[in-house]
Amino acid sequence: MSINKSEENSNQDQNPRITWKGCSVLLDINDGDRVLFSRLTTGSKIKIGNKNYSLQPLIGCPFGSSFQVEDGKEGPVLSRVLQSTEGNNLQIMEESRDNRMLVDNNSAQSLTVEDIDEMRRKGASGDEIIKALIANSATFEKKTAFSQEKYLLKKQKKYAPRVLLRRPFARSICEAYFKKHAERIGFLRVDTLSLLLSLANVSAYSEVLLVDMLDGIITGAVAERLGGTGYVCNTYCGVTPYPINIVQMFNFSYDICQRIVHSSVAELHSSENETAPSTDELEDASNIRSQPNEQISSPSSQNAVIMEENEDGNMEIMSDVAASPKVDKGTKAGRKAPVEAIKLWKENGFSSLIIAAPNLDPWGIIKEVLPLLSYSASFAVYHQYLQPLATCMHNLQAEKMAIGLQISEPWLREYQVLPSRTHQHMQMSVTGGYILSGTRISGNDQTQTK
Amino acid sequence: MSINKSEENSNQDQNPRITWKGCSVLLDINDGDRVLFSRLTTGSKIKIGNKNYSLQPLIGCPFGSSFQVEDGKEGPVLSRVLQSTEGNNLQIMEESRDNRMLVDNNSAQSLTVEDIDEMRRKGASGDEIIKALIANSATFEKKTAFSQEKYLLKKQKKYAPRVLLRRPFARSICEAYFKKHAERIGFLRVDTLSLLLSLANVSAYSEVLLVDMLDGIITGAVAERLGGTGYVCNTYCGVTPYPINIVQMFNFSYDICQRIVHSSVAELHSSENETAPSTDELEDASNIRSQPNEQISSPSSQNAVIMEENEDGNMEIMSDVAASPKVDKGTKAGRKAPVEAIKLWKENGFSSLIIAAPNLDPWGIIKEVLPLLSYSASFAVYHQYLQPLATCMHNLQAEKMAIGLQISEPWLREYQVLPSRTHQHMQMSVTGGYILSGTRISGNDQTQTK
Amino acid sequence: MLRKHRNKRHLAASSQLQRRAARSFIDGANSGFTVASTVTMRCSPSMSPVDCVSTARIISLRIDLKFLTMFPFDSSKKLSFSRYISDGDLVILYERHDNMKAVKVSESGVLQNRFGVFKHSEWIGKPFGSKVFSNKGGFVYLLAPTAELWTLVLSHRTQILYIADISFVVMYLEIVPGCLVLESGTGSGSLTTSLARAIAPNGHVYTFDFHEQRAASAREDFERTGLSSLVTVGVRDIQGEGFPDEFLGRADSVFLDLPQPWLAIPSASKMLKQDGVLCSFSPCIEQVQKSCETLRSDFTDIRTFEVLLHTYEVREGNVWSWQDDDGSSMSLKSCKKRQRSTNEPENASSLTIMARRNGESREQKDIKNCLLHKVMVENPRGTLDHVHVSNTFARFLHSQATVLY
Amino acid sequence: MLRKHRNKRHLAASSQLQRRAARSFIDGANSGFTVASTVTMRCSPSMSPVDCVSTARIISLRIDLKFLTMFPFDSSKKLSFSRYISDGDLVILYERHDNMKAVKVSESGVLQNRFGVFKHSEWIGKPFGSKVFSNKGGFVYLLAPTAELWTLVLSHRTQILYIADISFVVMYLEIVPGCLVLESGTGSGSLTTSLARAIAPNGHVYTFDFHEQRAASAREDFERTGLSSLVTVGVRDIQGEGFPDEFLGRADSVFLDLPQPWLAIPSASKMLKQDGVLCSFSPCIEQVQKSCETLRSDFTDIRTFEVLLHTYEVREGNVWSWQDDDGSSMSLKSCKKRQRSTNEPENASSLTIMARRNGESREQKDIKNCLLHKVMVENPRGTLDHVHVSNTFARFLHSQATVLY
Repeated sequence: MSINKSEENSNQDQNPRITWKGCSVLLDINDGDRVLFSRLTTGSKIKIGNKNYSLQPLIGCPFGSSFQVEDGKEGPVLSRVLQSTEGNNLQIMEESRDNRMLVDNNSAQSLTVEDIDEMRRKGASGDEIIKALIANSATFEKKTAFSQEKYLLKKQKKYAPRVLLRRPFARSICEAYFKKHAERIGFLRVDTLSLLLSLANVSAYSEVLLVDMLDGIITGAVAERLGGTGYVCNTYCGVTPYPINIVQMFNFSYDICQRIVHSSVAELHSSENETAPSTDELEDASNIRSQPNEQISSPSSQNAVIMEENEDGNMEIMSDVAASPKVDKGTKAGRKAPVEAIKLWKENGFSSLIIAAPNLDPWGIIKEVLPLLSYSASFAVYHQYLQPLATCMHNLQAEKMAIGLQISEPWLREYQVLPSRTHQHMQMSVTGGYILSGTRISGNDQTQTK
Repeated sequence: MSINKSEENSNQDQNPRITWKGCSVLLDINDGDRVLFSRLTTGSKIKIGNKNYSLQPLIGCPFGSSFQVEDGKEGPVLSRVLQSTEGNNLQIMEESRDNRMLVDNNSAQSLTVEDIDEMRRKGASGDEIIKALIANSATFEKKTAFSQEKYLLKKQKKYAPRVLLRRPFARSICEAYFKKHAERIGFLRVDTLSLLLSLANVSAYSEVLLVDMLDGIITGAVAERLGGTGYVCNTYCGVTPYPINIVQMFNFSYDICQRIVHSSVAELHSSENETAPSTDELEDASNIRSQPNEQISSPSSQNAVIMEENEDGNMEIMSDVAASPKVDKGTKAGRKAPVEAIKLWKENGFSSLIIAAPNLDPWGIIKEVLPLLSYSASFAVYHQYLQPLATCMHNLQAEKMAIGLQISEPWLREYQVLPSRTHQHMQMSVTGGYILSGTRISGNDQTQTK
Repeated sequence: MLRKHRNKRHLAASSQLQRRAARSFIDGANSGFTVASTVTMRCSPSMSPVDCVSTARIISLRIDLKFLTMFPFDSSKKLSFSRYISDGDLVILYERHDNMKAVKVSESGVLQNRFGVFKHSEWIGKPFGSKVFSNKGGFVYLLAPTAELWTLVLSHRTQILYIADISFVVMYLEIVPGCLVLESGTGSGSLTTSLARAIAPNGHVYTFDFHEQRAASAREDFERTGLSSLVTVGVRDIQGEGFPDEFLGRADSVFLDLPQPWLAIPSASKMLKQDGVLCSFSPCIEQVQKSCETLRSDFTDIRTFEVLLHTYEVREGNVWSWQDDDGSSMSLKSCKKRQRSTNEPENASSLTIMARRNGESREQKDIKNCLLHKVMVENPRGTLDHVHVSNTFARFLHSQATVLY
Repeated sequence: MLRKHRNKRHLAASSQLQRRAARSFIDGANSGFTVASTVTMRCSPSMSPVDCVSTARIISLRIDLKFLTMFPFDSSKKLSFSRYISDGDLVILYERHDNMKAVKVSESGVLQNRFGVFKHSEWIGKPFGSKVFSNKGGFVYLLAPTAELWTLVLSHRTQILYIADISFVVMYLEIVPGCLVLESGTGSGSLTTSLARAIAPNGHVYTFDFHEQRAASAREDFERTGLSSLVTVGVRDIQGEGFPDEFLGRADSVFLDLPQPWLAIPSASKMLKQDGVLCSFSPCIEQVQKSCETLRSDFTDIRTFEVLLHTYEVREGNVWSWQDDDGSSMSLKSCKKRQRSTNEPENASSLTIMARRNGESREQKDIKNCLLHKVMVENPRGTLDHVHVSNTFARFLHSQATVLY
């Protein structure tokens, strides 16, 4: 398996479903209340409440494990919960009570803040504190199942926080960003991302051209699907590639990182009028570009720091990302595209194209980059607004550059399914954006090959 | 009660929930497969299958009644079903079977077409034929509950058609049109119509200004809400009011019809620069306008005929609408607005505004008619496309003509709720349109009154 | 549209009589209305005795024979109502779409908010819809109350969701002037206000809530909005006791918003006229399933709907061209900087008005020339808030036409 | 991306050997695969024995050692695959978005449709994506097959809905190259094709269907699309028997589309690796409720989603101005006439490109200058059709990450 194999290159016999020293993880605290990315090093810590916890106990645990806060001999530690945490042992019965009898006042709880502090000092666990709170609540038994559940959840979050160890995959990363910093990924929802990959026909050995201005979320998702085959080539207008910081959050192997490259649109077009570009020219361009290329690595680590500084308590990028042994020159994703790859792309064209540039006119981009695709190749353009895509689609039709054109708007809605309490949530977001997709065709009635 | 009172004017002690001779009804054949409007006269007939049925038995029945086809002594008749028709006495059990064992072939039914014809000739009822079909089906018992239900429904529609007598109300009329001829009402869905009425603050004694280019569906809905009070004034650019044929389908009394009037936008604006218009001028205008006014009645009856001709078997306007004793000069809705009403509107302004002109630029209309509203009056504009409303909203904001501006998109989704078979349908339509709503305000920082 | 007459404290003297009338209604009808002990009753000649229920807190308000009304329902007033603000009127102070307040105008009144101090006396005589200024030059708009504005005042932020449900319910229940409507529970009275608007001038809404306190607040609100002659609020456990027998076969429509609606459905079906419509409103599918099961015995045309409303944000935005972006990284971050520089040549972008679906119904801010991405950066938490709002809204409606033979 | 090698009938001679190999797999693994009696088996050296199941109908097709493939999964071919149409290639004939057909190119082949007669020989050597002409000058496009186009070919009109579900499932099941995926039932094989695309080049999809006939058709399709080395189709009652024991603890992801998924969940949980994901797809809420109940014992992170996709129609339209409409009634009817007259002055209307949400995913017709209402009149039945389509689509997805200790 390609992802597995790649892991094996760096970690002999590493099971990709168990964390290892230096791996990137997504920590979900209290069921999504806080989400943070981190690398598991011996020194890395997280702060929950007013205490710091070492992440050391997380190393070697399977992804999907849950941890709770405990007072160990040497201070507070994260301890793995081996029982399934669902349910909380609260028997949720069919709703029969209602809140007729319930008088809301604040005198219902006889346990004081001081009492709780005292319990903690004596080493009571979070669950014990919650049990005490229930026992000392005058209204808990009178509450409806709804209210009981709500009460328990609130107390559990406060007194017995849980940390869920998630595998950083395109799905979990996109969901985490969307939940906490949607603007950083241009409000791209996970279902929209999944559609972009499908509609652009991304598969192993694809040669994917990208305009990814969403900090690398699409680059990462495509690279994950390529599994160390093919190429994901980020292109850009001007001299500086767009940052792809999010790629660092995936546990990409060296093989996969090697497949993430960039090349300016000018470079990809350079031989448009020549039959073949001289290798020298290309090497030259490559050299010239190596400098700005070096520069991205610093802005990107700066960005990581900025992210941390901007942190609002809900999503954090651990500062040890840059210090991690994994982030060395070798495994760094986003190198300059190799000359021979560019040459082959010029000959054969790319097999897929995805554009996500929320603040730019999509037509201006697609008219430049669509000719870089091979005929019959699929493309997908994401935009937050409908109107620019409508204009873009109109132009593509008018210029007969593509067929199968379609603007689609993905919708996603989550349901709560619990006994007697099943109901739909609202759409996860009403700002899921729009996708223009289609297939590039050979120019109008021309049959000559590209 | 106002609607009741109005009915009483024409039909002494008439219960509005029971049909009377000459009343307008909506006939729903086979659960929405066909919907038709008719007036219940002694002569009116409908064709079901290849037979004509008199509507005479429907007179004096409560709205909501169901009828089935029977062979009476004097030929085929519609006979009222006194039992609730839900369920069909088929026990729908929890789904446990699946279609693993089912082999689809056409040899399952041993009853031939000739057998069925023979049964009919011998006077078998539709239900009897269906029972025979089930008894002679080799596969019925093996079918899943889903399939059994589907089979029964299909056979029932064919052999035992049902006619449901619906009260023609804004709700049922809008639903019927939307289902069968949505383009005639500009794809206005019933929930969108309901929002227009709310957002424009339509209530008894409202003075509602309308631009209704949806053949009168909005006019009718507003008049229903006014219940013989206030006014609904249709305005228009040029010399010819827009047709309001749909109003004929409501069972509006004389009182209510008197409240449905029209006046051109030029007329409503005529005194804009004068302090008060001379009564002569107005009378004059009224006289001039009486001719085109006369003309509408003929195009509108023509339209009724056209509707019938365009009939595609799914929705029909019975030709006896024009012949009905109710549709005389007196009760005809849509007369010219009385001079004194126009005068008062000029003084006080209208209290509500609704615009539904799907093929026109809404800004062009609203900039003309919004000044006819009183300050603090609510308005709502319906359009099928978002972009023209966005531009319109932008202009209203820029010119500080209104506050509380909001573009909303109504969504409606129906659910099937049946034991073990509960699921959502898709949105009733994805073309429900958009509404721009707001409140007119006094001009920028001016405090003088209109 | 706000009506106001100043026959103040006209009823003070006859309160004994009214209280007696009210009691006789309550006893005679055996309706289960619970009346607060310090109740004040009012009757106008045109009102049926059933109309006369009101509560304690009303005493502290100024009481008028003819009430302040949110919409006109007196035929003598048509086409002649004043649109000018008078002393005693209820006005809606509009700051923004999500910031409104109901205020009773009084000649000596003063309103203070973040914009400064507003004197009520300066408002009197101005038309509704006027912009009025504070001592500091800040301003608000004074609007005549409507059912929709009232809903916004009652509960901020979720209002637009309520409006979609309310409109659909009123339409689907086929409520027109003159109808008799039963409702339970009353809740905030938001739907009740719209039901009253639809049955005016000569119908009536009887609304019931189990909670005495909630019923009392609702009554107080109907006094403020002048709807007391159209709405009667009763305290009753409809799930346990059903609707009062006096409404047997008299209701045009019944609306249920109860945790266990199936318990109230048998009673509701007895109250409805032939072909009358019942609507039950439930958040959970299990409630809907049980209700539908119960409904199938007496009702036909059982349909279940979910109603949603999305709002759009309209902005005039620059769509930057990729080609003109030479040299600068057009990431979201760098665009933010770019937007700050106002010397950007206009030809580098095309200016268009764009609409984006909105999670929340916020006030539309003044149009600004801004980059598209600005819209995104401005609402970083829009999504989260939205999910929260939606939990309240995502409910089922199931509507039925009953056929009783 | 279509791969084609012409080592024809290479396997005919060794069919006896292969059949034996297949049987030994079936017996040894005790997997419950039912193999049709006239089965033909093929093995390539790189394939594990489990990969070798195929059926009777395949015999009639040309059999190649290296298969036609929908997407490349042979590492030696990267960056060097041909984009030119060859004899034996599978091409998608694109007439319109809702009218496509899969055709196998053969030198002597001829295609006849409403546009005329097309000779396959004229296609060979042209690049995929070319427009080709008939004897009458009619044309179609020849596209390389993709999972999405294949779905469109498999089932017209509902495709766009399937695409939304499929994409979401693949993403949520966290399927990447190398994964082992279990699926039941196979159905049309539409999802299977996308699963295969995601696990290629070195993973595998084991898909099971109760119906022998359906499994056989699916196998045939995977032969046509060249995916046989990535997909194995088994005939098995997963609800009754569970998944074969050989997959115990080996599956990265499990997908269930069964009438009673809760019966298959205990088995599915045994097949999954730690933190593996299960997805069950059900149309009715009762199925979802029962599944969730069953899932709660072994699974965490249980979530239920509904996925929708709306498409938009884009038109260049005239928004007529009211004022310029002097004298003619602008009802929908009269506008229709107006639209016919092409001499209409352009300045009477503003030309804009507008997008309208679409009920069906129809081919976008060429841009026309038309009145807005034309769009409306064109799809009078769009709404009805749409409701029909939706019944197929409106399903639940519930996805869970299992934690097995």
